[in-house]
Amino acid sequence: MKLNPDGMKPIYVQIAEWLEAEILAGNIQSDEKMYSQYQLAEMFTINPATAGKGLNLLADEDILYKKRGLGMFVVSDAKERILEKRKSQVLKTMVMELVAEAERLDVSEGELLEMIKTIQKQKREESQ
Amino acid sequence: MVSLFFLPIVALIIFAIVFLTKKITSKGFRYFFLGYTAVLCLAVAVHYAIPEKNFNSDLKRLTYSESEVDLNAMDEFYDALYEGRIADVEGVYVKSQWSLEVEENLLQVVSRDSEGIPSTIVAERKETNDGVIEVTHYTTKRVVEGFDFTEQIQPYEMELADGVLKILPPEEYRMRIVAFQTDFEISQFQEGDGRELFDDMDFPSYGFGEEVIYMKIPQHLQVETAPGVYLDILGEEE
Amino acid sequence: MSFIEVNEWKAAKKQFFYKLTAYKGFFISLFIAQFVALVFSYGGGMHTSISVDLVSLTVSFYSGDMLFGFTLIWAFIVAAKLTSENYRNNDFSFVSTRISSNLSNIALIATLSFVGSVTSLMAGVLLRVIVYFTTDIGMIYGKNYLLSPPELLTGIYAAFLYLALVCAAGYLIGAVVQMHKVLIVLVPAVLFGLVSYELTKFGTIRWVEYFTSEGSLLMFTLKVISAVLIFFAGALVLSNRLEVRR
Amino acid sequence: MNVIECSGLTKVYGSRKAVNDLSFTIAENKITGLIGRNGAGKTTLLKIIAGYYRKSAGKITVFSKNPFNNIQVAEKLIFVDDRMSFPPALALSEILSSAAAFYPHWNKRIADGLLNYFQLEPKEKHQYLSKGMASTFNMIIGLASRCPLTIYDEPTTGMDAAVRKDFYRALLKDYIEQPRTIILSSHLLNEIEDLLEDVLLLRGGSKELQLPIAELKHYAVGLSGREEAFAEFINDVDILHQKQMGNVKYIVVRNNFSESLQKRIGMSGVEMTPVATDDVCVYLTAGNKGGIDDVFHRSE
Repeated sequence: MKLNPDGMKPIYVQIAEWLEAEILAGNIQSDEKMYSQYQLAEMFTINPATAGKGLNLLADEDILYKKRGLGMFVVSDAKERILEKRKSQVLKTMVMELVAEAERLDVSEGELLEMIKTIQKQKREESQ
Repeated sequence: MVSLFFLPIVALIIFAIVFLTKKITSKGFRYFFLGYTAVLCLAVAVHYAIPEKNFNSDLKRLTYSESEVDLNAMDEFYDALYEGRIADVEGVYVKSQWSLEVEENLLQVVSRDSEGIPSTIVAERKETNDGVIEVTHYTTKRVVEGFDFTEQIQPYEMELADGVLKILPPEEYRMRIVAFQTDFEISQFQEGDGRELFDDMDFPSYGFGEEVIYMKIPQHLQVETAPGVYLDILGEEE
Repeated sequence: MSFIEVNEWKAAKKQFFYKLTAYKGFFISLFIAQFVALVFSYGGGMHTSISVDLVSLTVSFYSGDMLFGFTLIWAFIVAAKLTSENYRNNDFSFVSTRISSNLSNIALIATLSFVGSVTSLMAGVLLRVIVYFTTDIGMIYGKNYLLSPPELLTGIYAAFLYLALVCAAGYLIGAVVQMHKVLIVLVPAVLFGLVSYELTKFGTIRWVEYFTSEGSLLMFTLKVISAVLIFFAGALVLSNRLEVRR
Repeated sequence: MNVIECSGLTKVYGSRKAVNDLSFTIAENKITGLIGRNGAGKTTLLKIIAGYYRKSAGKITVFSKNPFNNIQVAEKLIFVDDRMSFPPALALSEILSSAAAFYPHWNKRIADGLLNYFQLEPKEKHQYLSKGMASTFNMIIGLASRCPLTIYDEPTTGMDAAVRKDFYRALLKDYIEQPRTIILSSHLLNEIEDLLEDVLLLRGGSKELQLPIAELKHYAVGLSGREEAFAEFINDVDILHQKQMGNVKYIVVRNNFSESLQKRIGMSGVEMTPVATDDVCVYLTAGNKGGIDDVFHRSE
């Protein structure tokens, strides 16, 4: 992964998201030790404090837990929590934007729901 | 006593040079530094290995007390000369003597062509007409800048033929010496010595010395001189 | 001196050893200057001829004056150079304060004066040895030829003091000149004016004679040391106000 | 513990105030970016910190001491810029071994390794190096000295992009190995942004802001839409930058909108976008709100 310094997201958020992706992909298993802030700092050439902030973000969301003197570890239900979080937060903001855009374009609620259903159907057919 | 005082200074200098060489981190520069100081140290060693007796003792300069007699002789020289007692003055030496026979009645005194005679010529008439000219070259010490050249100066040559007396002065005695001036940072702390090499003596700094060619001539001999040759006959001043 | 901290002495010591190698050019230029002076002294010895009656005496004089003169000029230039902006900035690339920078310069100047005095006197001896081996020994007038060890050491000692004096003067003048661009022209002009005034009015430069006419080694030492202290203190005060590395 | 504390710091040159009433602190073992335009007073400030310049007024302490001409401060810091000067007689390797004598934490392994990596000839003389090479060499000294306070003033002057990248990485790795207080000055933020923990932004010799880099991302927000649509939201906010694009106006304002207000803005058809930190700095240090465009507007 390459960090995008010009991107609109702060680096520590990008770090947190990258770590989530690592967990989702199974590269780091439950109860396994997470990268330290210094490892992350080195991997991405970023300030260790920034890396630490990314880790803390995940700790605050109970995806990581601290073992005194040993570092951060992945909680056992990390994957579920990440998925849950993305559902509740990421999807929600997306929907909000979607609704706002629909209003601007004068798309009624019914039409919008119809569009969503059509796309879901298309996707299902493609994957079959 | 003196050496005891200077020994620690010498030790300090040696120590300092060794210390500096050690502290120099650049290799090339260290060799350069060492090389230069080594040459200089060698020079000092050689310098002190030169025995003092190697130096020409003829180049010893006279001191005032050594030349007192000679200076007195200088003072008295002309008085004694014209009073006819030059031979009796202490400090006046006979450099050479000639006895010449002349048959003619007229003597011409000449030198080399177009050359004068540097010294005074004085003649004294004898009581007799024996046809013999007795010539004596009297001189005091010849000292220039304190160096005694009396011995080095060659004698005059005299040739008498057909009534012509040729007086030939010797070649100029040339000497070159090499002298060192003490560095001013040393002489500043010495008793007024060494800096002005020849300004240190009480005698005429330039040099001194008188000489005369003294002739005793037969009573009736007539004397003529060539231009540039001056001859005084005692009692016959013009 | 209580206003200098222990750490400052330590830094100065490090800087001194740094400068010893970093400014090796100073030593090399000294040796070259002395070599040139040696060649001039040997080749261009002063000759005087005296011709009296039947004697002609030619005296060739040699002396170490040019060696020491060159060394003095070198010392002045080197000391003044040390105060220039480039040299000061060199100090401040690494740990330094103005005081440690000055202290290490003074130590360097003392070392240079020491090396300059020892080598210039010894080069004078080298000149004597060269003359000895290249001249008919019968012609060498022995009186001043042999430099006795006490004479040599007195010379080294006095030369060291002279060099320290000239260095301190150069260092102070350099420090003054650094204060403002105008002074680069002004200071030499004033000095030149002073010298010519002294020469026309008194026929000598009194503040030079103050040192050169002192016949007592002890008094000379005291005079030089006090002058050197005053010069260095002045330079220290001036440079302590300077901002470095513009 | 704070390594640098200063309050009301002022440096006057003639009638110009190069540093003007500056107050800030820098905590231990952080990498701080000192950002500002040319002439913002970055170098003057850093040289006061390094003890080279005397302050005109105010108070400054570095390691709890006034830095000017202070050996105890000088021992703990190194100041690296492209005007570092070394005796011309010394070869690069000699400069390094000399530097080692001055710094108790000197890391010879890193010094030699970097010299080799950047293909600097040990026998070369410093004054014959190209600008970029000299900067690289100075940077090596700054890294290897491992001083508790390391100041880099525009360290990458003349370096090409690849070397700059290596430099930042070397700086970071060495910092991880041996954490220390580092100040990195630059007129550009984007290249060094990732390395920094804090940013100190100067403008005209004064402090514009001092923030952790993460907060700088949230510091400002860009709004675009029809002017009348967001007129109601921007009555009492600082406008940092504005630009007219056809009927659409883009303005950058300080981001102190409440969550609910943000939602209302979103609903009103005004597009809200984050602003890159680099741009934030440019806007904050710009002479006027309209940027270069203003000059042309006025002349119309």
